[in-house]
Amino acid sequence: MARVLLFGPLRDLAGWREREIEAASLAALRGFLVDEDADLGAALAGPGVQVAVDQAVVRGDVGLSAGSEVAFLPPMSGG
Amino acid sequence: MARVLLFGPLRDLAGWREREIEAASLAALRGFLVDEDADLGAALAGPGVQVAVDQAVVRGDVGLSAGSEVAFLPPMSGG
Amino acid sequence: MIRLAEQPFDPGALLSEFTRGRAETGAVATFTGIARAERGATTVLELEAYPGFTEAEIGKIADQARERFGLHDLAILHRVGKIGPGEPIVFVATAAGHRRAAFEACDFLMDYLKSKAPFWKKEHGPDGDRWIEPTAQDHADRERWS
Amino acid sequence: MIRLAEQPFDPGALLSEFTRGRAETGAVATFTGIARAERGATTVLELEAYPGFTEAEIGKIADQARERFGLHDLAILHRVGKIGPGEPIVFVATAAGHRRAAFEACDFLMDYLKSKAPFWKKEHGPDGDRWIEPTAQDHADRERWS
Repeated sequence: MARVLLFGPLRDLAGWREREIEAASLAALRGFLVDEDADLGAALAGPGVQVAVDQAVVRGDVGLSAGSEVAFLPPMSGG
Repeated sequence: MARVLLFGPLRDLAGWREREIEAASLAALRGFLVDEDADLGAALAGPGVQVAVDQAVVRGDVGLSAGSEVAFLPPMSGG
Repeated sequence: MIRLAEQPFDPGALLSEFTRGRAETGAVATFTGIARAERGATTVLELEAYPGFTEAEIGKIADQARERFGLHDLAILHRVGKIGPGEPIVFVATAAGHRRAAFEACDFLMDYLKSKAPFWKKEHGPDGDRWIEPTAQDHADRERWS
Repeated sequence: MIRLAEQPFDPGALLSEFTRGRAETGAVATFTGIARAERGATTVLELEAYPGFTEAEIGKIADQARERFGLHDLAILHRVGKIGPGEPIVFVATAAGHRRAAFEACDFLMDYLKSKAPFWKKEHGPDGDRWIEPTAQDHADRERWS
């Protein structure tokens, strides 16, 4: 089970902020989310959205293990 | 009697900081001081030394009245 | 010190602590950003961070600032959550031998914090809520350092 | 607020007071100058002002800064007398709508205070006393604004 976190406008779009989702890889997780909510799935793949796994930004696909934390980070606004 | 104030290095050179001196004009005051202490007199006329009468910087000669405050201001160092 | 704060804070208390006991630091610059009321247009600002990640990302820029400007020390405190008009949002302090370095480092850190730091910002105004992005000015300010 | 202080002061207390109750000010910048120990080279700094005249001259530059940078407010506190290593010498705070104006005004005021304000400065060091003048850097900093 990965712990999935959404930030900023993604959270409002999805209607949730944090969920536990079973997925062996980031690609599998994206697939699960796009099947469930096409709008959210598109937004997660949108321009400027970064993904952090265990608080480190990753590119492309990576494997997930039990207890991985996956955060979708929309463009940052600064403080 | 004018109240005469010296600041910064002028004070160290003269050995005093404040005195009451009888003088009808700034020129008369300078004359009195140069007669008394030629080194001080020269320093008061030195480059960058400004004179304030009643806290306003003046140029050239001005008349002094009883209770005038005359300050000799060597080049300012900033804080 | 790099920290997120859920509650209002007093920038003066942070400056007192930051200046105390410095004998070789000639210069301390600070910046405090305050939520503007905009004459009623914005009632509440809401700032979201990613705890842990946000401090770590700010820490990377702080390390750049230390090196680039030869800082003796720095402190950054950033509010998160709901912030009312007049409340401080961010405090940055920089300590250096001389004032040019302290000023420039503080300016540099603020330009980063305002344009690129991992925060998401929402305004709750009289006409509803909206997410806000850095302004063109924020980006232009940030570009000065590259 | 433009004031000379005979006694040590806490810059944080001044900042607390300065930031309190601001709803339209987005930005407060401060600078605190601290007497450096210079690893024992300077034991005590002595600053002389001309009370009344010094505040009035600083006030003229403060008015320039208000106008030039559109400041909402400013505060300047300057120590006089004997100042030990680690003690604050000067505190400047500027309040503006946005940060660029607050930073630039603070920087401008410090350049004036360090190079041209009516103070006379003496160092009491291990090798005796000496009067000091602004450095070439101080003059160069000041020239940036003309």
